[in-house]
Amino acid sequence: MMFEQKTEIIFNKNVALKTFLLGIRSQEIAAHAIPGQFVMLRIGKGPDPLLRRPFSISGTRDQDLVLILYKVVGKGTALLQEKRAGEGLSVLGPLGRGFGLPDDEQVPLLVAGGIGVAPLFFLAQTIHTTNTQIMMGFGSSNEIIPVDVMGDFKIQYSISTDDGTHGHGGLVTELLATSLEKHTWHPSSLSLFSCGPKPMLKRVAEMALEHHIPCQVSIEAVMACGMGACQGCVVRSGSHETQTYQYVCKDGPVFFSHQIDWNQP
Amino acid sequence: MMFEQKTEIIFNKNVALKTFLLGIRSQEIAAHAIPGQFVMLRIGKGPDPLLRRPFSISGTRDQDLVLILYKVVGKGTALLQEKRAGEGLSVLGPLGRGFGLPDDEQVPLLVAGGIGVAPLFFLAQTIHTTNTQIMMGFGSSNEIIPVDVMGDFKIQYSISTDDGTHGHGGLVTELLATSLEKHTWHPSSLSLFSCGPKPMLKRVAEMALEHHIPCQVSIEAVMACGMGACQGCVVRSGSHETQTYQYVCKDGPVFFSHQIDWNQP
Amino acid sequence: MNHISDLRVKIGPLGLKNPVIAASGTFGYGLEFEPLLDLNLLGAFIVKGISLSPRQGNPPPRIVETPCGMLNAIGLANIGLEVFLRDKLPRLKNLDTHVIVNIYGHSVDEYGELANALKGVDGISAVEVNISCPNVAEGGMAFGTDPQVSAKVTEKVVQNTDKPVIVKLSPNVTDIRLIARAVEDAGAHAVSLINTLTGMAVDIDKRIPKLANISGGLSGPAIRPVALYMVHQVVRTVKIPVIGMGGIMDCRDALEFLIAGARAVQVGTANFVNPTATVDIISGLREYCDEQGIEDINEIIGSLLLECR
Amino acid sequence: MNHISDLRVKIGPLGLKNPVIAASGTFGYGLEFEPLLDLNLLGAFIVKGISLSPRQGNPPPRIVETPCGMLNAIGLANIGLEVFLRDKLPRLKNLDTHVIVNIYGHSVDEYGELANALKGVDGISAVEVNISCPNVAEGGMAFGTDPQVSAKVTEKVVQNTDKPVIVKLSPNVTDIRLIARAVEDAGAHAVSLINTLTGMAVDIDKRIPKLANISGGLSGPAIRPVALYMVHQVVRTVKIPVIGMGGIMDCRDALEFLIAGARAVQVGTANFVNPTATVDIISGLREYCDEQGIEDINEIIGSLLLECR
Ligand SMILES: Cc1cc2nc3c(=O)[nH]c(=O)nc-3n(C[C@H](O)[C@H](O)[C@H](O)COP(=O)(O)OP(=O)(O)OC[C@H]3O[C@@H](n4cnc5c(N)ncnc54)[C@H](O)[C@@H]3O)c2cc1C
Ligand SMILES: Cc1cc2nc3c(=O)[nH]c(=O)nc-3n(C[C@H](O)[C@H](O)[C@H](O)COP(=O)(O)OP(=O)(O)OC[C@H]3O[C@@H](n4cnc5c(N)ncnc54)[C@H](O)[C@@H]3O)c2cc1C
Ligand SMILES: Cc1cc2nc3c(=O)[nH]c(=O)nc-3n(C[C@H](O)[C@H](O)[C@H](O)COP(=O)(O)O)c2cc1C
Ligand SMILES: Cc1cc2nc3c(=O)[nH]c(=O)nc-3n(C[C@H](O)[C@H](O)[C@H](O)COP(=O)(O)O)c2cc1C
Ligand code: FES
Ligand code: FES
Repeated sequence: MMFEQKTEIIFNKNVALKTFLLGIRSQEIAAHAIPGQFVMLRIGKGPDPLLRRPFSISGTRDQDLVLILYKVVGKGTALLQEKRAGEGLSVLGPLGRGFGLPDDEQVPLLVAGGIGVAPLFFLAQTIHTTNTQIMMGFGSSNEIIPVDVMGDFKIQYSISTDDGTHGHGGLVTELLATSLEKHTWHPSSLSLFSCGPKPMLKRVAEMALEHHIPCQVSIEAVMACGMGACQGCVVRSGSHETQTYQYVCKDGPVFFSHQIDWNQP
Repeated sequence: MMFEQKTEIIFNKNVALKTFLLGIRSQEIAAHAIPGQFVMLRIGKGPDPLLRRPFSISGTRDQDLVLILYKVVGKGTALLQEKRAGEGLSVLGPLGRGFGLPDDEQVPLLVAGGIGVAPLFFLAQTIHTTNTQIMMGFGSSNEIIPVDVMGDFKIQYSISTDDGTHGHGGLVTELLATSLEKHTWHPSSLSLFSCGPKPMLKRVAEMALEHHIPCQVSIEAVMACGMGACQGCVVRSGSHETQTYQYVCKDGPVFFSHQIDWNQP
Repeated sequence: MNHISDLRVKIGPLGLKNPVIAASGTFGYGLEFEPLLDLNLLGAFIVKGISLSPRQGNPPPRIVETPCGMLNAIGLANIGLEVFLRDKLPRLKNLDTHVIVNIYGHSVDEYGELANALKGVDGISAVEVNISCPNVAEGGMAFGTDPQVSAKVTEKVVQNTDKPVIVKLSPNVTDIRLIARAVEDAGAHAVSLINTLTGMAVDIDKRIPKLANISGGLSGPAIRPVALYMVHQVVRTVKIPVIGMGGIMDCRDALEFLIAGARAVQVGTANFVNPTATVDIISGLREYCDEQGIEDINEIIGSLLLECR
Repeated sequence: MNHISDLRVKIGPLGLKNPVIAASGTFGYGLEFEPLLDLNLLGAFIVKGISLSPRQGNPPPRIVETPCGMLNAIGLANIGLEVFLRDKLPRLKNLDTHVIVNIYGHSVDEYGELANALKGVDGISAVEVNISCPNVAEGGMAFGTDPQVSAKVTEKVVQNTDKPVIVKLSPNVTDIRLIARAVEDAGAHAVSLINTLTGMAVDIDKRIPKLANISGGLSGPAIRPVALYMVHQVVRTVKIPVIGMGGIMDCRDALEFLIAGARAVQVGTANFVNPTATVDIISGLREYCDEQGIEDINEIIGSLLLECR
């Protein structure tokens, strides 16, 4: 199911440095979305910026509210940030393949880098086990996105900051390493879910391989259509000999980490 | 003198159907502007709409407030309408040649069609004689721009509407005709000033010719630069044999009506 | 309002229920859009360009946005003729619209082979020949930049097919009229234009081209004035029908091309921005005709007045 | 910040204090901009194209906005050589920047006459030859669309002048490299590109072209990707310096062209949108160099990395 709708903006609030939580009204998308899926927003009214922009669904609420967490990085997001409650917003979604949910015996470990928390919050909201853990890395303390912006779901979390202004000083993958060392879970009971900048994902993928933990990652690509029509959003998968392209918008954005060729430029 | 400034919007209010009064803060422009001059506003933030839009200065107030009366007709003016007090707006001006002011013995007759009132309000504000008259034609009563939106200057006015919902039912040039018939002024004591749609201006120009009244008109052309650099804004002047082009932005926008070739497409 | 106006147009032997066609490479295999619109409403749609063998296409990034436009360097990625016929076509056959197959080859012979393979195949209404791809034999310049080579490709396709042949012209030429005339003389039933303009963008932070392929094809509203002028020129040069495209986003844009003389229009990049652009344009045209009291859309086509300018 | 970085570049024999030039036809005769900026800050500016006799230009409308761009059909209106030399040049002579005169003729001989008339004239640093105008003898196609004719014009100008000759190339060609190589061989000291792309717009209400001249030249951000690609191509074809332009609005846009290998850039349409665009770009380049620790802007020029793509 996918929909193209003129939705209403319910709120659009600043939750951390350059980071906003957008709430839009769409019963259809809220009803059909699964964690890891995304929407394409048409931000401009005129012909520039031309293309829609992809954003993960970071949660749903009250049956008809779709939540999007976004960071202002360029011209589309700068325009989005100026929108106010009551304005209309054209949304296409839900799109793509979401996360395969862990079964009840598994311990889900979520690893997020920065705005990469977006799809993982939705995942955490959806998983019903109480032992879900999320590790989140941010640049600095003012960039931290509080878990409770999404409502009050129960989750254990730990935070790292690059500059050490909050939590562990260093990389979020170091939090993950510590966690994997300290704990005595059997690898087969663990399941990794990650989203964030590519170097981080690459490291997570390596650790998953080392520890034989199944790992799903949500990755990004520049997109034009979001629905498999333009063939623009490829990512290299497989190793050199068996290399093929996968379409991030329809084969992904969630992939098992071993499917991705992490050495592509 | 001309300035290129980031000004602040002080107000932007709806004063009639699709018609707005914009107040922007600019001491420099307010100090140097004369009636009939215009400014070029950069309405879009990005590359589309690309070009600045020309608007007559319709008055100044309190030394540093520049007033602009505009009608929403297309994409630039639709965007302008959405701007709020406090926002910035890039302005280039004052530009062009304004009206030659009547001397104290002359009776100024101002004839406006629709949003053509804009430069004439400024003119009326500037002329210090008490016998200034303005005739204004609008499509319908809801389009009437009240003279007092500009502040309280003393002026005699009469109104026509195309559909007869207010004042004289018919064309503003009919008001002018009646006025010219009824009154016993000597033509040499009269001075006509007009702005509005081309068919109206053409008629006013004909009547001025018939009655031997000097007549200044403010005319429009599509403009790119507004300052004589692009050579885009020409209007045909003279008759067929002596035809030349005048640049509306620097030779005008105010011309004597006999300078213009009213038969051009 | 009762929609009485007739939107039907003829592209040579091909009758369309309306003049709106989804452009190749921007509409997938049609199926992608089924959840959002009724494909049967379309005048026609053109599938992604098909080659003899499947192609992976260029490495990423393949897409970059530019002012009022986008560059793409998909590299003609496609599933190949065989898989298309086996997996996609059966799902398109029962549609009540025209499916047009866009083809491209690496040599004149490959074009012939492709045409041949589609001969007699049910469910395909016409062939659109993409001659904008690099001609390896001729040092990488596109087939479509040389009138003689364009004519050769056209002839080959016409000889090998039983279907109407639309030749799609490249705008990256000095005089598009020469190419149009050449393919007309070679037997094309219609021409479509424009394909993308070649362009580039640079990442000033990394000092590399933004596209892995260095250059790409520019599409979208930015190119509309260029497209419209070429359509205007070609309409006044050839007798066969001209299908116009390039930056058409809405009904008003489509009308510019129709008035200039395009018998039909294609909608490309707009499908990404507004997935229902095609059907929105169709209903827009219908409303426009109703409002203006136009009974037959052919009254509008080529109605541009040049004298009073 | 102390601005120590060196922005000087050389266009053949011509040394510029920085690589930013105001483009012909968008900067009047320079004087129009004096109230808003200090002309002496510019690398150079190029006056409106000058012909032997004054020209009134095309009837209005001459300008129409398009998505992220504009079409102009000024029709090369200008005051003519004589009036330029008599009325304008004396007011430009004492400027501490380079004044470049853009010329165009209706025949090869006219180009020669123009060059000759500027020979030895003080206060003119170089001649830019506009070969994009219609060649009446050749049926209206522009001089600049044929390598041989382009070469002939160039040769004629070079023979008749003592000043550096910049030939300004038209983008409306199949392979701009052929023209660039031809004018290089004919003795041009530099090439500048691109001039405008030909385009058109239709008024769907009146069903007439929006420009009285029917077609016009497209400029502005919309054409930037096309311009950048042509600059990239020409830089890799000729040895003489390349001056890049087309849709440059700000410092980041200018950097794309410099990185691609343009020795200098011209700023056209941007002057209308932001009259201080040229000087804003100059200060932007200075800041960029300072931030990046670049001592000489020539380090950036042509620094595009193609291998890692
Ligand atoms: C499946 C998916 C899910 C995403 N989810 C989120 C999310 O939940 N929250 C969030 O803040 N961001 C998310 N992103 C990234 C988001 O799409 C980009 O930040 C956004 O498109 C930037 O738009 P802009 O106009 O502000 O930036 P631009 O001015 O266009 O560019 C700024 C930077 O963003 C990159 N970028 C631009 N367009 C895209 C695009 N279509 N896809 C990826 N990168 C792009 C550019 O390469 C550039 O480096 C997601 C991306 C994808 C592909
Ligand atoms: C010297 C001068 C003074 C003016 N003063 C006023 C004023 O005081 N108040 C007011 O409301 N309007 C004034 N105008 C007209 C105003 O410039 C246009 O209404 C405005 O530019 C339309 O912009 P848009 O983007 O909304 O319309 P668009 O979407 O661009 O076009 C809508 C219509 O407006 C016309 N138009 C577009 N651009 C221009 C342009 N640059 N110049 C003239 N017409 C244009 C188009 O031909 C079209 O018919 C003046 C024009 C000139 C030349
Ligand atoms: C992503 C993308 C892929 C395209 N692929 C093809 C193709 O396979 N074959 C083809 O003939 N044209 C292809 N085109 C060109 C379009 O069909 C169309 O000619 C061009 O984009 C201009 O129209 P537009 O501005 O409406 O997009 C492609 C265009 C885009 C944007
Ligand atoms: C209004 C206008 C007038 C122009 N006149 C000339 C001219 O006289 N001679 C010339 O060589 N180029 C002329 N050009 C072309 C510009 O110099 C420049 O090549 C083109 O506009 C592309 O650059 P831009 O996108 O920065 O404007 C003109 C462009 C515009 C917009
Ligand atoms: S974004 Fe178009 S195919 Fe993925
Ligand atoms: S608007 Fe540019 S010369 Fe008048």
